[in-house]
Parts: sequence; C-alpha cells; structure tokens
Amino acid sequence: MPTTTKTTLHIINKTTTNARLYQDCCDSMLEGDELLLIESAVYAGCEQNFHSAIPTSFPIYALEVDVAARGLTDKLNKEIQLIDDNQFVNLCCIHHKSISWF
Amino acid sequence: MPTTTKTTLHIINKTTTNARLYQDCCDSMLEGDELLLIESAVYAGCEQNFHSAIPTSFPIYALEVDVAARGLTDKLNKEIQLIDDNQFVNLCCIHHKSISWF
Amino acid sequence: MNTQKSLLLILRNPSFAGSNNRDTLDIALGCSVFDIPVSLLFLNDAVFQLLNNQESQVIEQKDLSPTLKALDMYDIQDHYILEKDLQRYQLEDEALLLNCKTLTDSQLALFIRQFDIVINL
Amino acid sequence: MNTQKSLLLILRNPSFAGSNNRDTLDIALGCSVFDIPVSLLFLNDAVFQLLNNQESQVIEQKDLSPTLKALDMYDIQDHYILEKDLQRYQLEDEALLLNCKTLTDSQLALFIRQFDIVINL
Amino acid sequence: MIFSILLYASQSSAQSEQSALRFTRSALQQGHKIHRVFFYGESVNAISSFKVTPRDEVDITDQWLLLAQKADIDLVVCIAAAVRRGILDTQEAQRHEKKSANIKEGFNLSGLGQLADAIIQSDRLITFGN
Amino acid sequence: MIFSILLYASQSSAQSEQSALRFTRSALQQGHKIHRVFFYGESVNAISSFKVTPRDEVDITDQWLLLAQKADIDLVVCIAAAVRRGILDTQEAQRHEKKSANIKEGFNLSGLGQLADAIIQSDRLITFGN
Repeated sequence: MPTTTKTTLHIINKTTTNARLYQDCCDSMLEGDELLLIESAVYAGCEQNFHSAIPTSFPIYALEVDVAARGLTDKLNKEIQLIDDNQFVNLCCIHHKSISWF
Repeated sequence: MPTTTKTTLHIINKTTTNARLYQDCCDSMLEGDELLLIESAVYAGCEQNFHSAIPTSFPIYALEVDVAARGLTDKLNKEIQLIDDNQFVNLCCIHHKSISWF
Repeated sequence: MNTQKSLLLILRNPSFAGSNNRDTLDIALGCSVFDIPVSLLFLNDAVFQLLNNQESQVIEQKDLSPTLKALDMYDIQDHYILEKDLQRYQLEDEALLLNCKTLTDSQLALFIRQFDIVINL
Repeated sequence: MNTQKSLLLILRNPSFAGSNNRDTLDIALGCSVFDIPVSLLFLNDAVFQLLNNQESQVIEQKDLSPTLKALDMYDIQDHYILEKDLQRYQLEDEALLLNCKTLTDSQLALFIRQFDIVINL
Repeated sequence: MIFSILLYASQSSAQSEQSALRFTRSALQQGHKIHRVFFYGESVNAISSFKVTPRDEVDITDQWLLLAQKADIDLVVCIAAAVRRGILDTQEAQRHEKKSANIKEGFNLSGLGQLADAIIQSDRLITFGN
Repeated sequence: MIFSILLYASQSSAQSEQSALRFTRSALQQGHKIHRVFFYGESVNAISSFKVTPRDEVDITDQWLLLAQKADIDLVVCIAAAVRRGILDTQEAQRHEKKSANIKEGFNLSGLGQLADAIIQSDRLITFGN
C-alpha cells in the first residue's frame, strides 16, 4: 500500500485547555487525515477563537451524542460536522489507522 | 486577622505543558504569596522561556528531592530557590493557607 | 469558634470528566452540615457544568444538575465565575444553572485571599 | 504476513507521572516478542525520561532507565524526539539515555504516516 | 472489518469506557467483528466484582458482558496491571494468599501477548483513554 | 501546629501519595501534629489489601500504617468513594453481600464529615493530588 493512502483518523477527547495536546495532534496531521472531537473535546467547537484553538485546516467532526449530552447542539461552530456512532465506526474503516489523543 | 496577612502558599505539581494551570495559579497570586514547584512542576525550572512559562514575579521555590530525582540539579533556573521537606512544612506554617494546583 | 473558617471550593473540570466535580460538590454539602461557610468558584472549563439543556442520559453519565440545584437548600449560595471564561466560550448571555457572580481577572487573587481553606480538586 | 504491521508508540509524559510510561514500554517489549516492529516517539515532556543522572530512589519511585536500556536487547532501536522539545527545555547538547533521531516539526506528520498502528498513552 | 479495542482510562468514573462500549455496539450493528477488548492501566479497576454502583448510575461492566456473550468478544484484563492494583482471579488470589478473587466473572486475566495478538489479528486497533 | 492531609490522586502509581507521606514525616519530625489523612477520589484504590506490589517497588500503604501507629494519625478512607470502587471493610462487604473485605487493616472507612472535622480541628489542610 503506498504511503500516501495511509491516512489517519485523529481522535481527541480533552478541552482546548490542553493546548499542547491540540498542537501535537494537529502537527501530526497530513493531507487526507481527519480530526474527530469526542467527549470533552466537543467543547472546543464553542471556542471564541476556534481556529487558533484547533490549529488545523483539515476536516473536523464531532460526535453528536457528546455534543447533545453537554447542551452544545446550538452552540457549535458551523465548520464542524456532527456525526453519529455509525459514522464514527465508518471513519475508522476509511482511514488506515487511528490515533487517540488524551 | 486582617485580610492582608492571609497569604497563600501555592503548590503546583504539573509541567508547563499545562499552561492554563500555571496561568490560573499565577492569576490567583497576590503580594506576599509564594509558589512551590513539586513533582513534575520542577521541570518548569528548565524552560527556555522561564518567565513566560511561569507568569509571576513572586518568589518561586522547588522541592530539592524532586529536582534531584529528575536529574535537574544543574539545570534549574537560578531564580528558583531549592528547599527541603522541612522548609516545605515551614512554608505551610508561615502562610495562612495553601492551594494545590494539579 | 473554629467553625468560622471559610472554605472555598474551586472546580476546574467540564461535565463528565472524571469524578472531581461530583467529589467537590459532595465536600460542599458535607461541610455545610458542619456549619462551615462554603463558596464555589467555577474556574476555566468548569463553567460548562452550568449550562442548561445538558442531556447526560444519552451518554449514560451521572447528571450533576440536581446536586447543583440542591446547593441552595444547604445555604450554599455564593457561586463565582470568571468573566474571561465566559468570553472564551461565548457564554456571556447564557442563562446558567446557578446564579453566579462574575469576577474579572484582576479581582481573582483578592477574592481568593479572603478564604481560610481552599480545596481545588 | 500480518506481523509486517509496524507499531509506533508515542510517549508524552515526564518521569514519575503515572504509569503511562511504564505501560508503554511494556507494550514495546511485549510486541517485539511477537515480531511486531516497534518504534518509540518521545514527544513533549517525555524527553525528560531520557535524562541521565535521575535518582528515582530519593522519591521511592520506580526507575525506568534499566527498561529503556533493555530495549536494545529486544531489537527496539528506533527512537525519535522532536527538535522543538529539546529547544524548549534547553537539552540540545544533552547526552540522553537512548540514541534518538531528531525530527523537525515539519517532519512529524510524514513520520507518523508510515506506521500501521499507533498507541499513544 | 475486524476491530480490537484498547481501554486505558485513568479515572474509574470518566467517560471513555462508555465511549468504547458505544463504539463496540455500533461496530457490531454494522456487521463488523470485535475481536478483543483489552483493559490496561487504571482501566482494570473497573472490573472489580466488589464495586457497588449507586442506583442512579450505570455499571458498564455488566453491559460489556452482555455484548461479549452475544458477539463472542474476548474481554481481557492485563494481568500485570490488575495484580498490582489488587484485581485478582481465583488463581492469582491463591498464589498471592489473598482471601478471595474479586474480578468480575466473564473477564479474563492475561498478558500483554493478548494485545500483540489483537494488533496482529485485527484490521484496526482503537484506543479509548483519558 | 495541627495539620491534616487530603489525598486526591487519580492515578494509583503517581507520586502524590509519596509526596504526602514525606510531608507527613517531616512535619512530625518538627514536632507538629498530623490529625488526619483523608483518602478521597481515586486515592482509595491504593488502600486495597489485595494489591501485590512488585518487588522492586515500594508499597506506601505500609509506611502510612507505621507512621500512624507511631504518631497517632487517623487514616480515614472516604466510604462513598471506596464502596463505589470496590474497596470494602467487613461491614460493607457483608452489607453488599461480597465475598470478603479488601481494605488494608488500619485504615478506616468513614464519611465526608471526617474531612469537615479535619478542617475544623486543624490549623492547615494540605491537598496532595494529581
């Protein structure tokens, strides 16, 4: 398999208070990679300075149940795509591997 | 007891990778307060940008055994005063209260 | 009287992130029974605990909002948040679960100085 | 052959900060026994694990340096660190416990892409 | 696809175990296979049979057992991580002369080889931690 | 002076318990009184009598017991935190129909009132956590 198809799903589950975690995660992303916010990470989607808090230009998803559980459904930045558990599993299939940042 | 004598010993035990923890701790400090670095926090004393990593102008101490355990004795910034366990206890006596940041 | 010591509890975690929040609220209730005056500071990510419309059941986690609302019955009525935390997450106009006083950055240190004991889990 | 899958272990914690480091090294040893090729990336605060002159006994914590030195015997020889982490803590000229290759910020993402499995405790 | 799950929670009451469970359910519903769930680090504390979960909370270990029975999932608890934290099966309790076992029935103590095997046998390894 | 210690470690193997122990020793040596050590949150996991500590590591709970005997320190483990994590004394084991107790002898399960009492009785409360 050529290296270029070995894309990664990055999964992060902490708030942006852990700024270095977001930096390390985003520094590890390459063309084709995607970022999924789960658990406490969904709060990142209501940051005033969204783009500096999540320093990446690659696609960002957030897990729908985690957003709803935290009362954020109406507050999330519109650039973030909400997905359900099935789509989470599907993202894991599409990408060659996943990396969890916690 | 007048408010002005109710000084605080702030005790922090994480590295400066937890930047917001240092910010919250230092924002909580007032004239007369002091800061003690223990456990992983002693690494903060080898930061290249020491003053931006620990944003305070109040006195900073570090626990000697924790510095030695990590091999940092020769690396610590000279503005930090090394103290032993007895002096740690003593700082707790001198100050009206302590706050642990972890 | 010993019980005149004042206690500040600092919360720093968002909802559902470990037991720190629950453990802190349990201390609040436990200490108020002993007539220790208790204040709560929701610092940093802890402001998120105060959001309405949380649906903890969809992730099968414990809902702390009944405990938060019970604080009033225990005469725990002094709740504080930081202005900068509300701004960071654009929550300035939000109706929160508790009636909180807002502190500016420069008020924080003086606020903390008045207490005799601080627990910061 | 399934066993051609390559494994990257990312360490992010300094010495004596929980069991993550030990647990990660145990995975390294366990997987190498099954002929899984293992590489280690000491990211962020994890560079501190590689310092000489650590005296774990003064705080009665477990010393991981024997385990680090044993990696070689298990044919685990690919160790990486980031240039920026060395700079941040002024460790550029430091003799480290392991012989590490240094990556720049811009090399990191391409480096990670080549692996099949990443465990990041 | 064949998945395995690595659980590495540091707090017994954080959400990661529940996230892992939901992921597992969803993968099974879509016809995928979950080969193994490996409990490592502090996650082993969750597998104590002595735990008493408050009535208004959910004990997730019971749900793992239900899923495992239905879908033939191997629930492995790292033996080194468990024994050092005092989570013992009958054999370990006897070996170390402790009064009883306290691992929930249906979970198996085994070594890190089972994690290596999971890596080899599975198409994907997903870590849930905190 | 009279001190009390609040222990709130989230990882069983982090250093905070050892720091608290060293602080306690040092305070006693200087003639201070340690009124109580209160184990809360995940710290209760450290008090399991089923733990098997590897030979090259130190089991700190034994050192707490030694100190407590010498200096009459009250070692209290929060009962709610303990029971939900499966750390039980004989009474709790019977009440919840578990096979045996697994709290180390010398540590006492009790409620948060003991922390409130520690706050009232002590000149200083020092928290060690992670």
